[in-house]
Amino acid sequence: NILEHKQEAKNPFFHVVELTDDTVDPEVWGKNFPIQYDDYKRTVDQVRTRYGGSEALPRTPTQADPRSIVAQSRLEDDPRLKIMWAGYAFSKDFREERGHAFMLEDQTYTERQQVVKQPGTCIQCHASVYGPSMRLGGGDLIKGFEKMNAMTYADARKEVTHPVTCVDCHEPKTMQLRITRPGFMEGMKALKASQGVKDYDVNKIATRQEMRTYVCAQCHVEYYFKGTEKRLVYPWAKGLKVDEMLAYYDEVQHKDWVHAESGAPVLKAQHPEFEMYNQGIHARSGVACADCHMPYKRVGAHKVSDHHVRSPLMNINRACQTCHKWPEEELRQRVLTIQDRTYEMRNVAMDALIDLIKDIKAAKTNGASDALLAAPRDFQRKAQFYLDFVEAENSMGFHAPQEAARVLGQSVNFSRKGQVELRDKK
Amino acid sequence: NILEHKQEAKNPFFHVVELTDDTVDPEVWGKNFPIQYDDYKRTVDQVRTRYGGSEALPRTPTQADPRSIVAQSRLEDDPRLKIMWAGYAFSKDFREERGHAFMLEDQTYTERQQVVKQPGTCIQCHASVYGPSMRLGGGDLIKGFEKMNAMTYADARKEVTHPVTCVDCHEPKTMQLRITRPGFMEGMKALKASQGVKDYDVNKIATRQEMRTYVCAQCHVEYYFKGTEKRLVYPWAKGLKVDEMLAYYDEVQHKDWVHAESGAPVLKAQHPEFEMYNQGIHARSGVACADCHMPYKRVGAHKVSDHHVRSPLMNINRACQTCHKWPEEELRQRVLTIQDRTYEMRNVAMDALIDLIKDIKAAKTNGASDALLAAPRDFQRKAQFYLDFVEAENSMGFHAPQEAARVLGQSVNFSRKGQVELRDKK
Amino acid sequence: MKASVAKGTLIGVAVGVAMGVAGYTFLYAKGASYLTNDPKACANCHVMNDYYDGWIKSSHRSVAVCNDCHAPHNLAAKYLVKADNGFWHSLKFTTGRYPDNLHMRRINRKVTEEACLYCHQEVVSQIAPTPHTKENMTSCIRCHGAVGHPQK
Ligand code: HEC
Ligand code: HEC
Ligand code: HEC
Ligand code: HEC
Ligand code: HEC
Ligand code: HEC
Ligand code: HEC
Ligand code: HEC
Ligand code: HEC
Ligand code: HEC
Ligand code: HEC
Ligand code: HEC
Ligand code: HEC
Ligand code: HEC
Ligand SMILES: [Ca+2]
Ligand SMILES: [Ca+2]
Repeated sequence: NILEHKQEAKNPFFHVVELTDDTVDPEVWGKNFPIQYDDYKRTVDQVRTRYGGSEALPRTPTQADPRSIVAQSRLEDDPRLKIMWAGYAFSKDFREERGHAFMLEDQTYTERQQVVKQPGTCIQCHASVYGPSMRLGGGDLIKGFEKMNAMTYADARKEVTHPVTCVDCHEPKTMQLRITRPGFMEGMKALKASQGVKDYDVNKIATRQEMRTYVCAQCHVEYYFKGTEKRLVYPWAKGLKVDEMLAYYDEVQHKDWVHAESGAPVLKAQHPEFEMYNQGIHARSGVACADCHMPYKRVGAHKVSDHHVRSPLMNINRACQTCHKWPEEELRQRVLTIQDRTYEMRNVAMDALIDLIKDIKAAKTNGASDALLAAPRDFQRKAQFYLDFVEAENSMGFHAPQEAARVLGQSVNFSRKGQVELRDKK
Repeated sequence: NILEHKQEAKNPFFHVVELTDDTVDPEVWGKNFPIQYDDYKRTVDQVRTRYGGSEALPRTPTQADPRSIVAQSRLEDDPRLKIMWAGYAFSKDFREERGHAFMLEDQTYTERQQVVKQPGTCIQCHASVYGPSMRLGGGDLIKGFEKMNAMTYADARKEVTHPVTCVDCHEPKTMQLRITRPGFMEGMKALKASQGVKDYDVNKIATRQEMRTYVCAQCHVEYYFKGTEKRLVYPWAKGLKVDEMLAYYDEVQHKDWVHAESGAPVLKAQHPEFEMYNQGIHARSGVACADCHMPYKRVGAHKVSDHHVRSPLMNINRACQTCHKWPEEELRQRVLTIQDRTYEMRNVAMDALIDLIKDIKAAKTNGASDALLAAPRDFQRKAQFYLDFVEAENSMGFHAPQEAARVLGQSVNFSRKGQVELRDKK
Repeated sequence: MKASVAKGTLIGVAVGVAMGVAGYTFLYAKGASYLTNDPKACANCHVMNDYYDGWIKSSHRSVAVCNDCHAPHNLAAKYLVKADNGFWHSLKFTTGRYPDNLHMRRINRKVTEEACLYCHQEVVSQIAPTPHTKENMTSCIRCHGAVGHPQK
């Protein structure tokens, strides 16, 4: 009622406890910021949209995997993915991603852990690692980061207790946003250097609006493990476009694995939300991840950022209608129109890639030499990275509709040219 | 200040002369509407943008072609177009389009007229035909339309005197917009019927805002000449998307010509601005052609529609900035980003198509049977129509960025699959 | 028959209660502001603050107040619409049942469109409304939605 409205307006926060960098437990932060904490906890909700959200599938817990609920398997939705990833852990288990609350357990128990020994590096994006890193590094974040990368996943796992929490995004005294992930600091530094900006320090230079995107870009990005020390690196030294990242991987001659059926040295793209978003009109217009995924909401008399991070399609009035006057249903249809178009091309590109893989495999079994297969295999490497760049990106093209379609068109061209090449060589 | 406005504002229109359906000469209309007439005359200006506008190239007039200035040749810009159109008049002469003032002479003197006898149908979109049609039909527009279609171009040409003028878009008493082209009336009727709307009559039912697009869509659309009577038909009976128009052409088994090098029964897409625009976000948002190509301008005490119809990039402030508060240069860059992406894919699709045509030609000369070539030729028909749909559309993708990229991606797939098919058949 | 009577009384009660609550708000939140022309009065509701802040920076701050665009320019209608808005907004404000991002109801959209014409009819006399069909008039808001307060 109004009387309260007027009061609340005066004191948005309650200062109950002292918060420090060592305060990992979000419940403690919640004493000062009950609204944000309550929303934060709601990331356990599982609701499905046409291409996003997630479905809550019950399963019988096992020794190896005590989870009683998981998200739907993407491999079952589209078995072609198993062929694309043949010989790589992803062909064993790959699920639709769900809310932040699950990030630590989903990483701990994915079957991908059982088929390969994963490094401690993995932990960077699936747990609150700021405190643990500082501890390990004796106050030196980078040292702690390097130590954790060098561990086995099992050992690193013992160092952490929570999924991403308040302390990973907020400076406890001022509540200002901050970057806590060395991988992102170094990635941005390399990117800016390629644009002629020296010694870029994100925590010093980034604007508040940029930070509303960067805190997310600490994890929602393409990455690889560099060298034997398994350093977490974001491949941005030549730029953020798929073409530029592939050029980088080609230059450093990186491959994620050798394809089991074709023998091609291939790459796995992973959740390049930040990179794709950067090619879109919203990024260009200064719209941040948080504007759509953590929109302001009115609580009593003041506005807070909705810490229930989720699909904006479940929250269109707050997420979109601040800027777009169209009715909710119309806005939903606009998103679906973009996503359906992307999905159509994604399937065209997928069929083309599978055809190429089958052809190379056949040629191989018929004794084609590596020399002869070199070119077709490079076409597969290209086609596969371009396709996966959109497939692994989680907005089904919405973050940059035309760019997503361009990338898929290029992928089709690479796959089909590979097939032609193969036939002409013979 | 407002008061002054009130003074100046007494009677906006000067009613100097009576205007009727027979008043073809725009100069007479200009007596009542001097501002619109002055702007209308300025469509003779030729300025080039990266992908639009046009360049004024001097030439020495000849008997056959008295024009002393023409627009740049698209065939010289990209010789691959000659291969795509081999055996069709377009491979002889195809230029960048320019302002409305030139439409009649450019059509009269294009070399395309010299290589083929063109029908009177052509005149529909290049001259003020409303008066002449009514005359020929004795007051029956449709009859006049049919008579003119049946004539030779030379005879029809004698019936007309001006490029599109006031009377083609305006009802002379009220100045209300109106549709004067039977081809569009019938096309819309077929389209609406496919959506379950019976007996759609555009002049009765269309809203004013729709008319601000429809008057342009009388001509800026894909078309073909139906049957021996050469009736002007817009292929919309299944819908406005490229897939739906191809399905229509396949059903009625229409081909524009048989490709000279490959022998494929192919189609020529032509300026599908209206169809492409309809797949875009602006159409979806109720933005009309006239909003961008005839933006309002303040002249003295009044706002008028800028009748200098041209590229909005020459008029960004009025054409875009009322809806988009970004700086002019930023808006230009947004357009160019979209267009450059489209152009990149357009070239990928063009190379793929040329490769396919060369392959089919080679197979043919090596004695491949028509039976064997049937499938590859159908791939060419598809690939070529999809590519040309974007190539012939004049916004280089801006009217519907993601759709343009999707269509080009599909085109690439058709061309390359045709090549594979060909190799497997052998 | 019975049903509709019951329904009738229900609505009656509902409205009664609403009136009570809204009436209380109306006074407390200086709801009477709906009857003044002072923009600050509109801003009495924090809900309206964004718009007030926007208006302060808008091209119209010195030439038009909220009511110039959001209330009809003929007295009778003016107070009708204001009472209507005053009532609904007060009620919704109290119950808190309104979206974070507001949308003008159709009747208010019409009021605003006509407000534009009230002041600008000469400038736009050639373009709208077309002499013959008033309902076919061009929407001003379509292009000038931000004149009163930059769209947040
Ligand atoms: C203009 C609004 C907007 C912006 C800005 C935006 N997104 Fe999104 N995002 C969306 C929409 C819409 C979807 C599709 C949701 C769906 O399909 O249910 C989406 C999907 C996602 C998904 C998958 C969500 C799911 O439910 O599976 C992730 C993850 C994501 N975005 C992360 C980001 C990140 C990180 C950024 C910034 C780099 C960002 N987004 C910027 C609107 C936005
Ligand atoms: C520390 C790493 C990290 C940070 C920082 C991070 N995310 Fe995530 N995000 C993840 C992981 C991991 C998942 C998948 C969790 C799972 O599936 O178990 C995820 C899932 C999501 C989803 C999918 C939810 C669903 O229902 O499918 C969205 C949307 C999302 N994140 C958006 C954001 C936004 C917006 C930000 C910044 C405000 C952000 N994330 C910051 C790691 C992170
Ligand atoms: C650079 C940040 C980052 C690193 C490093 C990272 N992840 Fe993730 N992970 C994410 C994000 C963001 C998501 C949610 C988006 C998605 O699933 O595409 C995610 C989702 C997941 C999921 C749930 C969806 C799925 O794939 O089934 C699993 C399981 C997972 N990661 C396991 C791992 C493992 C194992 C490693 C180490 C080999 C790892 N992650 C390393 C950021 C990261
Ligand atoms: C994945 C990143 C992320 C995590 C984790 C996170 N926040 Fe935030 N938080 C944000 C962003 C983004 C904003 C908006 C900041 C801005 O606009 O400057 C924000 C804003 C806030 C604010 C300022 C008021 C508001 O709502 O805008 C408070 C208080 C806050 N968060 C508390 C918390 C608490 C408590 C937790 C843990 C329960 C938490 N945050 C976890 C990203 C995060
Ligand atoms: C903070 C402002 C802001 C928010 C929030 C926002 N948008 Fe946008 N949106 C823009 C701007 C700016 C543009 C570019 C066009 C323009 O300049 O008006 C745009 C463009 C678009 C377009 C057309 C471009 C394209 O990719 O086709 C769509 C569709 C769209 N937005 C949908 C959404 C949806 C859905 C959401 C919520 C999930 C959303 N927007 C949230 C500001 C925003
Ligand atoms: C939202 C604004 C907008 C709308 C609506 C729009 N156009 Fe365009 N149009 C453009 C832009 C921008 C270009 C690119 C101009 C350039 O490249 O110089 C363009 C290009 C064109 C061209 C080529 C112009 C040249 O200079 O060569 C034609 C012809 C055209 N449009 C016709 C139409 C028609 C017909 C419609 C309606 C069916 C339409 N346009 C709707 C903005 C628009
Ligand atoms: C009667 C047929 C017809 C109508 C109606 C028509 N156009 Fe055109 N338009 C043409 C022709 C023909 C050309 C090419 C003239 C030439 O190249 O000689 C053209 C050229 C153009 C160009 C290119 C100018 C340049 O500099 O390249 C634009 C832009 C354009 N039209 C927009 C429109 C718009 C907007 C409308 C409606 C307000 C419209 N047209 C109505 C037939 C028409
Ligand atoms: C359905 C309407 C329509 C019909 C019918 C039509 N045109 Fe056009 N024509 C246009 C439009 C619109 C343009 C401008 C856009 C463009 O050039 O793509 C144009 C441009 C042209 C141009 C200038 C650009 C170029 O291609 O060199 C020539 C010449 C031309 N037409 C000749 C013809 C001839 C010859 C015919 C009959 C075979 C014909 N037109 C039939 C609408 C039409
Ligand atoms: C290719 C189509 C086309 C042609 C040719 C054309 N107009 Fe228009 N005219 C329009 C459109 C579109 C409008 C906007 C009408 C509306 O918004 O309802 C318009 C509006 C007008 C108006 C109303 C005031 C205004 O400026 O909006 C007048 C007067 C006018 N035209 C006069 C003329 C005259 C005189 C000529 C010939 C010299 C002419 N028009 C030729 C399309 C055309
Ligand atoms: C009458 C209003 C209006 C006019 C005029 C207009 N636009 Fe838009 N534009 C929109 C709307 C509405 C959207 C969709 C996003 C949204 O809802 O804000 C949009 C979206 C866009 C987008 C993002 C979508 C995409 O395709 O990437 C760009 C870029 C854009 N407009 C550029 C322009 C340019 C350039 C012009 C002038 C040639 C122009 N617009 C004229 C209303 C308009
Ligand atoms: C008692 C608090 C309060 C005051 C005082 C107030 N408003 Fe509002 N207003 C609201 C609320 C709450 C809404 C949202 C109603 C909804 O969306 O259902 C609203 C919505 C509106 C709307 C759009 C919704 C609609 O019904 O079309 C307009 C326009 C508006 N107010 C204008 C004004 C003006 C002008 C004034 C001052 C004369 C004013 N308001 C004073 C609370 C208030
Ligand atoms: C109470 C009178 C009044 C009302 C109501 C009004 N205006 Fe104005 N408007 C003015 C005055 C006075 C000016 C500044 C002097 C001038 O240039 O006309 C102005 C300036 C403008 C301008 C030019 C400056 C700018 O912001 O670009 C536009 C456009 C405009 N008005 C549109 C509108 C629209 C649309 C509406 C309705 C939503 C509206 N006006 C309502 C009085 C009014
Ligand atoms: C399709 C977009 C569009 C629509 C619809 C529109 N306007 Fe405008 N308006 C413009 C443009 C563009 C200008 C700038 C003209 C110039 O700068 O010469 C403008 C300018 C104005 C101005 C300022 C004139 C001056 O320079 O003083 C006023 C006042 C105005 N419009 C009022 C209106 C009113 C009232 C309506 C509704 C009847 C309306 N407009 C409808 C696009 C539009
Ligand atoms: C010059 C005209 C003008 C003035 C002055 C004006 N507004 Fe508005 N207002 C508009 C227009 C136009 C819209 C519709 C915006 C849209 O839908 O794009 C609007 C919409 C609104 C809305 C509904 C939310 C929405 O965007 O639909 C509210 C609330 C509102 N105005 C409040 C106010 C308040 C409070 C004031 C005074 C501080 C004010 N307005 C002054 C023209 C004006
Ligand atoms: Ca998900
Ligand atoms: Ca041109």
